[in-house]
Amino acid sequence: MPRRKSPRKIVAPPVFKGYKPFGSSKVCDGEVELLYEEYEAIKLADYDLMPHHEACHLMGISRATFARIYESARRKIASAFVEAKTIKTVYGNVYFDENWFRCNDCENAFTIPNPRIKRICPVCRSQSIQLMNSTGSTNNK
Amino acid sequence: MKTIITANGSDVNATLDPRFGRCEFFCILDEETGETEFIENKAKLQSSAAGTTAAETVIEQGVKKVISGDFGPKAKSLLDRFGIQMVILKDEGQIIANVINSITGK
Amino acid sequence: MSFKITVASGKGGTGKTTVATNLYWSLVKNFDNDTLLVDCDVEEPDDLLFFKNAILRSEVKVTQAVPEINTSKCTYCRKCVEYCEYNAITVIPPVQYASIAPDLCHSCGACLYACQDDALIEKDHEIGLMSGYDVGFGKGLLEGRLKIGSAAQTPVIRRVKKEALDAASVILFDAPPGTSCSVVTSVLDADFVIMVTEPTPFGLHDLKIAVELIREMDLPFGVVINKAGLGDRAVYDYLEDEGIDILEEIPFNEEYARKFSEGMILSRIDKNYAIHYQKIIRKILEFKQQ
Amino acid sequence: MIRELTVLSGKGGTGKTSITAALGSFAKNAIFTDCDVDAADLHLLFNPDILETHAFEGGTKAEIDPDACIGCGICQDACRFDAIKRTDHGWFEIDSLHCEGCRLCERLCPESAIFSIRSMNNQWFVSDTRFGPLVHARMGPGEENSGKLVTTVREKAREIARSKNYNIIINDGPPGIGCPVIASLAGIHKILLVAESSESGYHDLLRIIELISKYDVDIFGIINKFDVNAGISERIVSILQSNNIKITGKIPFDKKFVEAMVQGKTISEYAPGSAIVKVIRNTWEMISS
Repeated sequence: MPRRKSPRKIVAPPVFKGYKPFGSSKVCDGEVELLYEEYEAIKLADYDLMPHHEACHLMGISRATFARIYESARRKIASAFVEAKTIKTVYGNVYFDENWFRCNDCENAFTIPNPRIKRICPVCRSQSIQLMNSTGSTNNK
Repeated sequence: MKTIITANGSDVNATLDPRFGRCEFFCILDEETGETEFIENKAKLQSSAAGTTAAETVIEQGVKKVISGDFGPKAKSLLDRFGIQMVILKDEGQIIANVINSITGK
Repeated sequence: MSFKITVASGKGGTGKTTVATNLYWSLVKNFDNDTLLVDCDVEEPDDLLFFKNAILRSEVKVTQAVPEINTSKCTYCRKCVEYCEYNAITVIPPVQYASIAPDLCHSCGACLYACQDDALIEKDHEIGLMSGYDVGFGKGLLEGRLKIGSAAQTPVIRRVKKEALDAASVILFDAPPGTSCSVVTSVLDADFVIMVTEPTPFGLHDLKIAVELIREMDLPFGVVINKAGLGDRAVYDYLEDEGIDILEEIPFNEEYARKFSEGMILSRIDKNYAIHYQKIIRKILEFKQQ
Repeated sequence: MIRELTVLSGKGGTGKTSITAALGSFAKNAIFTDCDVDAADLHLLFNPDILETHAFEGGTKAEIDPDACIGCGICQDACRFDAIKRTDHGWFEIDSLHCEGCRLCERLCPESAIFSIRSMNNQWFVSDTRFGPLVHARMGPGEENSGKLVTTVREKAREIARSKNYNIIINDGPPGIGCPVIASLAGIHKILLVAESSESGYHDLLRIIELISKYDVDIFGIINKFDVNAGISERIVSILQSNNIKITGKIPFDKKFVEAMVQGKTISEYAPGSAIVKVIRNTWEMISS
């Protein structure tokens, strides 16, 4: 099933797999699935105290999408706190270091999947390349 | 270094196939010698997961770079995982021979 | 053996849920208190909205068994890939990569037979939720709800139908719209099918396809024309030509539309409206006695 | 660059197809697809001249050769879909309504008595209409609506758009939140949500928003039949706003939609001067800008 969500960039994945409430009188029931991009939105906005217009730029998504992800993250965390649910972090719709680049000369797009590959355009060898911060890069041809 | 270019036909006069998973042929290019070999994409008629199967072929061929018009999310994550560089060409109607010339710098 | 009635419709938005919930009320009040309503429209389960005082009685996760590959045992022989008809398995021997995509897996079990190395273990994969509600009258509501992003409608419907089996003497199923395999799963084994349509060109076009399906399945059925008065007479001409029973016509009325929009079971408060459902029940009973 | 718009609603019957068709009057250089392959209705308003008809492979179903079956029952034990039934004669047969075509029985049968047949019930078409090309399909009754047919229809539309330089593809999306909907969203740029002022319309809207919020696309919302229930319409407005969805307009309940449909016209053709058409024109301007 082709399912093309445009990927968001994550600087670093969370260093934990989840959180569990303790001391709750009732048995912990249910869990919320916090996506990596939601973790990242909370981290950027509320931990790094970055303004939203910068945070969305960093994640390579539009302001509206950032707002949606951030809102969803806050609601999930709130519901976990209040209802004593487990928080599970799951691999959401993200990519890490294999970003898409675009060549400023020939305008072709490409990835640089590992650090040993030279940071030049594989088509015209131009060194003038830039990270594509507009997402959905592979779709918008 | 070996590179795969998705092609509409089985020789260098064919054009670039803009689809990765459902392309007609893979053109396997040896960038050092300039030699090409064309293999049929067995995934093209598959009803689902064509991108994954095509990525399988690419990985088995041991190439380091794939040139196409588009990559699906599943193919992309598989190719990423094995460190294969993806290139999306802006002009889809290009003839394979020209693509080869531009990447080999001729 | 319980008597199973399924409410279906080709087109969405014809009032299938309205008919199902009102019919449930009328069945409980006028025919048999031991009636259960089952919402099989797992993509958009809306029956619950018509029961403001519903109390959650039970909640069960619906899971599907999806195999995982234990790469320490896997010999990368690709036999499982060959057996999988749904292209859900990826194995790349030179790099020792093997994985299964849960969204493509139909849980048929073929790969388990294929594997000679005991490298596949099935794990439960959540695809939806099944909830039972007390609604204050009758046997209550059983609802299937597809997890958002999941594509496995039919296994959720199958699970819900299994739960409903013989749980009441009358079981009323609310099927999804359309004519796809999830409709087939919902309608299967029904003793009587009620098709809800509206007298518009869209309604007629989708009804024809749905009739084709129900006839192919060889099930007894009748048609309820909802929103009568809107549109044209083409639906009536078609039904007459085909010799299909019109169970009842329910007129369109803006006041009704407003009350439905609030999720109101109008039969409870409006006698004139309730009569339509009493007629439908009478016709179904006539059929049952034949 | 080709842009793609998909019109969605979650709930069925909200007026999605009527509104998609009405956009046809305003969209220039556009190509249309009907992604609601299960209950395709757009062609009823577009009155297409079918140029090409293609068969589309459906799923496979197993069949048992009664002469070769020895009644061992291996297939029945292995089948997870309860699709294999013992006949009165002690042999076995397939219940094709249950069969999902996994072919496990075929592989296990010691007598090779089981084979698979591929259904060719689905069809798809390329047509010419007064608004531009239309790619549409008809799914055979009881086929699995897995989204493959939707993907095929959309791929064909893209191919036509590329070769004939159309700059926008407008997809009439399927109802629900399942596979066909996901297939109608792949690689699109804009979504128009058609919300209906009812309790169920509101709830289905929440579910579709949850699904599409995972996509990074521009989302627009239009509220149909908003005067049927003012209270619910307000809740719809606030849920759209809190999700950063741009509201393009509100359409009152009007029998003109049905009257236009009966005549096989879009509302923009049937009542060009009406307030509804003004809302739809405004919607189109907001989406296309």
